Amino acid sequence: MTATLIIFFVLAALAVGGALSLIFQKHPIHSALSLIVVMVALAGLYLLMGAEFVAAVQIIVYGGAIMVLFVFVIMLLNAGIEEHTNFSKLAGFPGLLLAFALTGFIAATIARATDTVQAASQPGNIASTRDLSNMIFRDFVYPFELTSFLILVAVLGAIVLAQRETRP
Amino acid sequence: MPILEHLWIIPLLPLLGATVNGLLGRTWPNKIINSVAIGATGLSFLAALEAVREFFLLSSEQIPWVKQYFSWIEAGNFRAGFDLQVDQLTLVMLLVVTGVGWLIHIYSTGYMAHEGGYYRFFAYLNLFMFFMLILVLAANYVLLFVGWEGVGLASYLLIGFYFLRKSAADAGKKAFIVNRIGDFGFMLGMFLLFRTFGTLDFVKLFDKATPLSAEALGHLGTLTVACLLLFMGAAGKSAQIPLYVWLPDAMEGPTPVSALIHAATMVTAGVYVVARSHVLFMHAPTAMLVVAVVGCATALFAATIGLVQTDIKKVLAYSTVSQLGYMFLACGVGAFSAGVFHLMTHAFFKALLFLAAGSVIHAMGGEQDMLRMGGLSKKIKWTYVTMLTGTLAIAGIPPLAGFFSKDSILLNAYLSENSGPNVGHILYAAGLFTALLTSFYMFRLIFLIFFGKERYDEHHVHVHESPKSMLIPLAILAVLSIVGGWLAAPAFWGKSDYFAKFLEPVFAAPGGSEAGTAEAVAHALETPLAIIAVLTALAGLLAAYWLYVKQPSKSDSLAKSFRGVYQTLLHKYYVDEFYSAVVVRPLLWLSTNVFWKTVDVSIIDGAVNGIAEGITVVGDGTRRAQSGNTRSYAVWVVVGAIVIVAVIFWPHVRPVLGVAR
Amino acid sequence: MSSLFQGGHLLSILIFFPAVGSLALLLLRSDDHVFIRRIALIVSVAEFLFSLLLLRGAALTSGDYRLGEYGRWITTPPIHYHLGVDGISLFLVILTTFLTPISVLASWSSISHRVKEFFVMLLMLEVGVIGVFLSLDLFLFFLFWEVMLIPMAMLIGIWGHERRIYAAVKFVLYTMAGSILMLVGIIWLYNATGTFDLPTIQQMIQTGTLVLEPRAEMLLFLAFFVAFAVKVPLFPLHTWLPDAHVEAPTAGSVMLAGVLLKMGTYGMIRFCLPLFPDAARRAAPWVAALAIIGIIYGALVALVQPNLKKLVAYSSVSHLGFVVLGIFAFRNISMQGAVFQMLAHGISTGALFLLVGMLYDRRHTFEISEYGGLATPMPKLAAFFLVAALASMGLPMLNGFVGEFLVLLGTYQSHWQWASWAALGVIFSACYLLWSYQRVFFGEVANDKNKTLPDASVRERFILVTMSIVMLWMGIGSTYFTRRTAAASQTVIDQVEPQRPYEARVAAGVAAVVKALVGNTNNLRDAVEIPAAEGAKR
Amino acid sequence: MIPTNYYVVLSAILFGLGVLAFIFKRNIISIFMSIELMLNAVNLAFVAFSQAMHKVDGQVFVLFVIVVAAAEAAVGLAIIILTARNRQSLNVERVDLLKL
Amino acid sequence: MFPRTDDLLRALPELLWCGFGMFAMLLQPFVRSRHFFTVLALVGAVAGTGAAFVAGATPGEGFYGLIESDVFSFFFRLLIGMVAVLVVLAADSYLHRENLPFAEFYALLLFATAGMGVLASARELLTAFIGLELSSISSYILAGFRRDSMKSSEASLKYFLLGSFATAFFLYGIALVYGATGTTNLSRMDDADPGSSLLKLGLSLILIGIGFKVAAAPFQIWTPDVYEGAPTPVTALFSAGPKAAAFALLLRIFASVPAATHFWFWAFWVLAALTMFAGNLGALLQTNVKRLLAYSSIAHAGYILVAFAAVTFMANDLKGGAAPAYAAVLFYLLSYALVKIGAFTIVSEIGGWGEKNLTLDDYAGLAQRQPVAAALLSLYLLSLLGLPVTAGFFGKFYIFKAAVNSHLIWLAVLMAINSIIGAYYYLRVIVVMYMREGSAEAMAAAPVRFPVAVNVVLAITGIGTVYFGLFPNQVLNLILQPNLIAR
Repeated sequence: MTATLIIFFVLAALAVGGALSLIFQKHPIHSALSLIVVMVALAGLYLLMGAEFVAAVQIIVYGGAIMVLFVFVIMLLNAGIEEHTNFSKLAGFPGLLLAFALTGFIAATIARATDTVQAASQPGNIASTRDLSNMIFRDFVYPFELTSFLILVAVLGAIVLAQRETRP
Repeated sequence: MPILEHLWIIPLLPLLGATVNGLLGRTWPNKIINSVAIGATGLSFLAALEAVREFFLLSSEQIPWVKQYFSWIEAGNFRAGFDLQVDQLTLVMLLVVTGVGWLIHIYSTGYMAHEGGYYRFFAYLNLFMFFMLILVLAANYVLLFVGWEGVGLASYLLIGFYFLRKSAADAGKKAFIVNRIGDFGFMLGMFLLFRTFGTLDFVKLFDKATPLSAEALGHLGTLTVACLLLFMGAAGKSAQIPLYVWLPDAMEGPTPVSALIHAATMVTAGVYVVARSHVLFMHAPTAMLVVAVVGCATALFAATIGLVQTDIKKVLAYSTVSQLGYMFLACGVGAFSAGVFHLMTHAFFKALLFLAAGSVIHAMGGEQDMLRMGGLSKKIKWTYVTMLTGTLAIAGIPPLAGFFSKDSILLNAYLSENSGPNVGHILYAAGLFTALLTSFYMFRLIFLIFFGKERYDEHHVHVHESPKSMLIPLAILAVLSIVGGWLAAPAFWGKSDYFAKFLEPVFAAPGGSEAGTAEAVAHALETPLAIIAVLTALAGLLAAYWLYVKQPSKSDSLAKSFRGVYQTLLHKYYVDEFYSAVVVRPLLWLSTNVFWKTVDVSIIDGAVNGIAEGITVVGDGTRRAQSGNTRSYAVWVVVGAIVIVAVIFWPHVRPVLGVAR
Repeated sequence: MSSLFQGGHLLSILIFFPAVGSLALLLLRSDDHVFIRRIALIVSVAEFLFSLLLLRGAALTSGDYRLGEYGRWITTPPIHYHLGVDGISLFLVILTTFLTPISVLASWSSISHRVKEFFVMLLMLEVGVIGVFLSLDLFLFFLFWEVMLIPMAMLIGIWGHERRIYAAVKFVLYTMAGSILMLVGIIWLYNATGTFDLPTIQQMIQTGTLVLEPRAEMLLFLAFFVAFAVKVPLFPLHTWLPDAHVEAPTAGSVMLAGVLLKMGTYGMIRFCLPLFPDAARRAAPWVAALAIIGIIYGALVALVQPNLKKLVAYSSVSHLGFVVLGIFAFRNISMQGAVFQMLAHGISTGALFLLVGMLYDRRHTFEISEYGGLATPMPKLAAFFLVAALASMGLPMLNGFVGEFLVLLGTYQSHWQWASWAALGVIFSACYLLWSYQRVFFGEVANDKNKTLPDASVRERFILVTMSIVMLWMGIGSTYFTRRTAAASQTVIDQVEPQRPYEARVAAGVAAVVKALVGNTNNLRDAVEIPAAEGAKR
Repeated sequence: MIPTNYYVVLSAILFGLGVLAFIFKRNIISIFMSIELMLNAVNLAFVAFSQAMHKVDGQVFVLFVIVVAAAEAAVGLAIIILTARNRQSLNVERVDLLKL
Repeated sequence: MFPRTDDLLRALPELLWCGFGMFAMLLQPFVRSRHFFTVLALVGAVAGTGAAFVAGATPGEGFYGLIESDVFSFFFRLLIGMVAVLVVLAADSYLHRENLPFAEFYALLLFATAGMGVLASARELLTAFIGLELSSISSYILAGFRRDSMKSSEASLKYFLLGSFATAFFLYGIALVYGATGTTNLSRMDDADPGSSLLKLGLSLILIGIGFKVAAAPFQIWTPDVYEGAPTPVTALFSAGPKAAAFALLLRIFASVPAATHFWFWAFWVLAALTMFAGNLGALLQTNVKRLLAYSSIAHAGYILVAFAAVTFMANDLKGGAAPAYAAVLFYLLSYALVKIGAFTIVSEIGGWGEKNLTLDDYAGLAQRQPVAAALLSLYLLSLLGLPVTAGFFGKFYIFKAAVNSHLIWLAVLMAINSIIGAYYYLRVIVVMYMREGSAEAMAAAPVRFPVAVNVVLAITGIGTVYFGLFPNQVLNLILQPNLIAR
């Protein structure tokens, strides 16, 4: 059992634990925090796989920007403990059961099926950030440009929906 | 030969009369209507006479004389033409129909003078003449069927002439429907004949049928079946058991109608058809036997009912049924000419009787119940005399017409070898007994009406003799019913019977039984049988005299002592009640409650609406799934995910009927 | 094909002229009802006159299609604008064009609201029906078949009586349920043959180029047959008819009974038999059974209807049973009988519905019990009603007889049991018609409302006289029709039951008849006697 | 050396937990978070695969996904604010005006 | 490294749409006139649509194989562009009536259109995903555009939550496919091993994502709510645009990934059956016309899926069986888009301020009040019902043909049954309009005057519906050519 493996399992446990706590936390703010835990753990895993850039972005954009946004909104709406209603019959036991079934199935299939990808991964000769930039700005320039519009739309949406006063 | 070339003139004239009167007569005065109607029939009577004259100029191979005018129905190898045919049989019918018909038209002008819907009456009457003439002139079964149905229609209209009276309307309907039942058989008969011979033209068909060998007795061959089916039609039209029920009710119509349609002409159409199809019948002894038996039974049966009826027209009606039975008996025993002969004489005297009865009713101001008459003999002498003549004729008192015709029927019945001699003897006996009954109830009628004391109150009823227009036809008919039979008279002094001779080319063609065999044996039996017949008739007369003139009280006491029998006869053996209980009501009940209410509404429509309902319910269920709750929706998505994954990964959950190659 | 190009564009004109007329009606912004009615009348009469030209163009010498029009329409799949007329469709078209002006007249005064729409719908209906009768391309046929639904539904639903909406929806759904499967069938057939062209497919089947395996053929047959059976309507599928008829306005009923029902039987003749002969032969006993049930059942149910219009409706079920029986007896005689019966029923039942409608206009009820003794206040109407009733119960010399007689006669030749059962209908028809007639017209006037009813107006008399004359003519001059339907129906028979010597002889006879007709008519009789050559000549 | 399918299976588990959370949570914001969780799982898978196959594009996808997630976050939170403003509740189950 | 001009030309429509969208946004602070933005948006939409011809004129793949400019994408760009144009026209009066911001609306509309265009032309999954998101996110916003309306915001929320939920599946699917094939470029997947269960799983999850977009049961669940809540012109957009785009992506995947068809046939069989029934049965009892149309659009998604089953069944031999099946889908989408937009436009106009008059009762007696509107709506409904002389009939006919062609007789029969069920509720609307009398005040009220723009929309859709119903040849010739999709 090598060190990396131990680290992996620790991080994995952290991620899963965070996810679980996201589920079981009553207060959204706690959920948010547990989500951040997950993200950090994932960042760790990225590092473990040698994808530094992604890991960085994960921390900065996700853990930083997005989650902050979440927390901010939670505060803004000062959301309290979520009330525990059960209007949906379906979303009760059967729903959870089905979800478990799906998860189990997907996980099982993947576990059996990842033979197509190489069994082990070796760090080191992982793509450098240069290659990344090449990729983004040459091969994927089109979607990249599109994402700019996407963000534009997001901004627009935020303005349209969240602004308070309706124009004359 | 103007007329024979243009036979269509004969039926067309009455049709014209009918059309003119029917469409325009509404506003016309009676005179014009009379002249149109009588003119039309009279002319066609003259035309018929002319036809007879020309007919005698024809050479024998030109007979039967067939004219094809235009083809009426054509399909595949089937053709029904508007073809008219004349042979001896036709001529007889032609003369009877036009002649008697004409007389009755004349009579009606007097009788109906004060009725509403005068033009309607004559239009119908002419229409009837038209169809009747089509019937007798037709050269194929289909055209004959036209006349057949047509006269049915005319009788429907005329019976229902007083359509305000429910009874009249009912009677008309009944007549038509019962006839339809007969027609059902008649049509099937035609179909079978066409299937067998590939044609329905008389000449061709009979030519093909003649060489065939007769079918053994009791064996249901094609011909037998066909004959029986035809006879079913005949029985309907000619009011034989079991379809006779409509005729008595038909008396709801005006009396001249009863005389013309329900005594003289239409009801004899059945006999005519059987006589016309004799070739087929000769090949089907079984059918013959059935005809004979049914005819005989009807004769007897109707006579018994006639004994106790008190309505003057009802009595005559049952006697008509009974006499028709005679005619069928004759045909059944192969004595077609005798049958037709009786048909003719019967036409004379029965028309006479009806018209006389009409005159009586006219005199009594519409009274029909004999129990409310009596002692009229002096008040309406002419009517009395003529009616008496008719009675004597029908009772079979020589030398009146009825005697000869009935006599030859009985003779032939006695001689008939058809199915063993004793059958013939039984038929003879029954016929004889019927003769007895006949003379009894006929004289009962005479005595009740004309003898004894008046059983009506003078103040209301002013008995008066009918006008000339009514009496002259009576007189003529009286004469006819005296001399009408003499055609057959020579048979008695060894010579042959002219009437039979005249018809021989028609009937003797397929070597009919009567010509050869009868002649010889006949002379031996002729006289004794005749004497017996006369005696029976007299017996009936005396019985009636004793019961209704000597001591009238006796009749009632008799009725009382035989209450059961009397009631049964009075209610005509409860046949109508029986029919309505067994056929009519069940049918209506079935149609209403089973077919309509259950099958149609409940089952079929129920199923249709049920499906709709079901789908709606399911639809409501589907809507409920749309709970509006996002979490449930998420679960639905998951469900979908699982469905897809399952279908893709596990082949055995795939729908079975997926692909139908 | 070249023969198809003769005769100009008469058929297209026939189909689209009413459409143009209704368009004109739609566009002209006039609320003058009389004006609108006049226009509608003129259009429909003109259409009728056009249709008479068919008689000149249509040939008798052979059973194939005449006056054809053939144009490319849709390239993939190859769908053509293919029209044609033969002896069978000929008279059905004329019947349609004849009944339309009659319906226009019939609704002259009884339709008072949304007049324009009414006549537009009526004319559109005519378009659909004529299209159905004339199209020789399966796709085109189906198109018209469906198009016709909406105007009819509108006629019922807008101008009908109390439960009109229920009736209208029921009518549409019933019919669609049948026809949608036919669409699947048509496509299936296309996959098998690669064409929608009816004559082509017929040829393929006749020449054996196309052989369907029995199960598929039976399924196809059913897909078509059910669609048609609903329209006819055949026994278990008939329950839409009474509702539709009772709720429909007079004109609607006339068109429905007069023409629409015929589309079903026409479809059977045109498609079920020639396209799936074996299946048809296998199915014949069952179909016949249903038809016979329909005949008797319809009559019996009619017998006890308290509602006059329902009574007539059920009588249609009974009469159409004869038609179906005649078709599936596969005899030339019965086939011609069936065709004739279609026309006869169209006229006589149409007349009955007109009369019932006239009674309704006066008393606003169909309940027989409401009437009684009407012969006194309205003798003329009574007389006409009697004529129509007699015609419908098949009295000789009126149109009803010939059809029924031929059907039964022909059927008897091959299946005497069928004919014998069916003939019972003849008895029952007399029962229900006479009984209802008596209850409506005979007796004293019971209901005071009926005492003062006006007799037939001039307009009504005109309608009724026309109808009566036609009835009489069809009853006496039936050969005028049968001679023109002979060849066509023979063709159909040949396609169902090829190589039958007996029928062959009939064919010879027909040919002879035709020769006689084309030549001088004097030797006609000899010609006719060829098939039944036996029998003494004189 | 960690076999790739460890990572992928982990991502599957996280994804499943995300689904679970989506169904389980009532608070709209938390639900939205669970979506983010799912997206993270996706990212993990991408990275794992790309790294296993020595391909860069996987990581590029991750970047795109993150951008998209950000955009979604902006819009989503705006929508949430709007909803919260319209009806004083963040409970998704109370948002059921539209049904049937 | 600036992209080559060809690439730009091949992406021109989307770029134009986005560009005009951005333009609208920029001008929003300065221009007050509402008509200006309408015109601008119209110009943009038309320009993009016109650009489709340019793109079509330069066939081939662009941006290193990320997008493909072929007949297929040409058709879909035209279709989507047409939808955009019609919606722009239809929206004008609505926005005015509801007093909503023009610039933003049109900008979002154009962005959404661009997203759809990308979706239709993408040959690479990530690009498709971006396109999907572009259109989806704009749609989320558009759905909630009537901020003050509870329904609108709720629609927005539901659409957003479930939408991103499904997107996650889609994305995870992409990830797995990437894992299985090592690429996300469809053109490089043709040799993908059909046996790989990872690929199976990935494609299944992708199918879930797309199934959600096209509202295939049981993913249809969101549709009625969102359609009802969203502003009616937006609903018109939803029912026509994104659906078409998503279907386009599906077809694209079929054409490129032989493996996919093998997995998907049965899935489509089931989805089709479920969807048809879900839609028709759900609509059966609706009294809200807008919602009824929403359900009906589910049903029609089901019909289209039948054609998909046929496509998958025929594998992808474009010569033989599949070509008509593809054509069936394309033609149906066209006819359906026309009809749905027309219908929703009328609904939005009849609905009036605040979308008050949406129930059947409000339509009672419409035939007398506004004969033309009633007639047109009936025409659309009949087309949806699949009665002849309408494009809907021919579309349905073609789908039947495809199904029967692939021996999917039973699916065809199910479809037949469904069209009967469908007939019932379509007829109900017609019945209400023509055969019921409206309420007194409704009949008394002055008829709604339709603005010119709306009349234009109605004219285009109406004429189009009849024209394509009678003379579908041009379209068919376009979409029936063997090189429809680049492979």
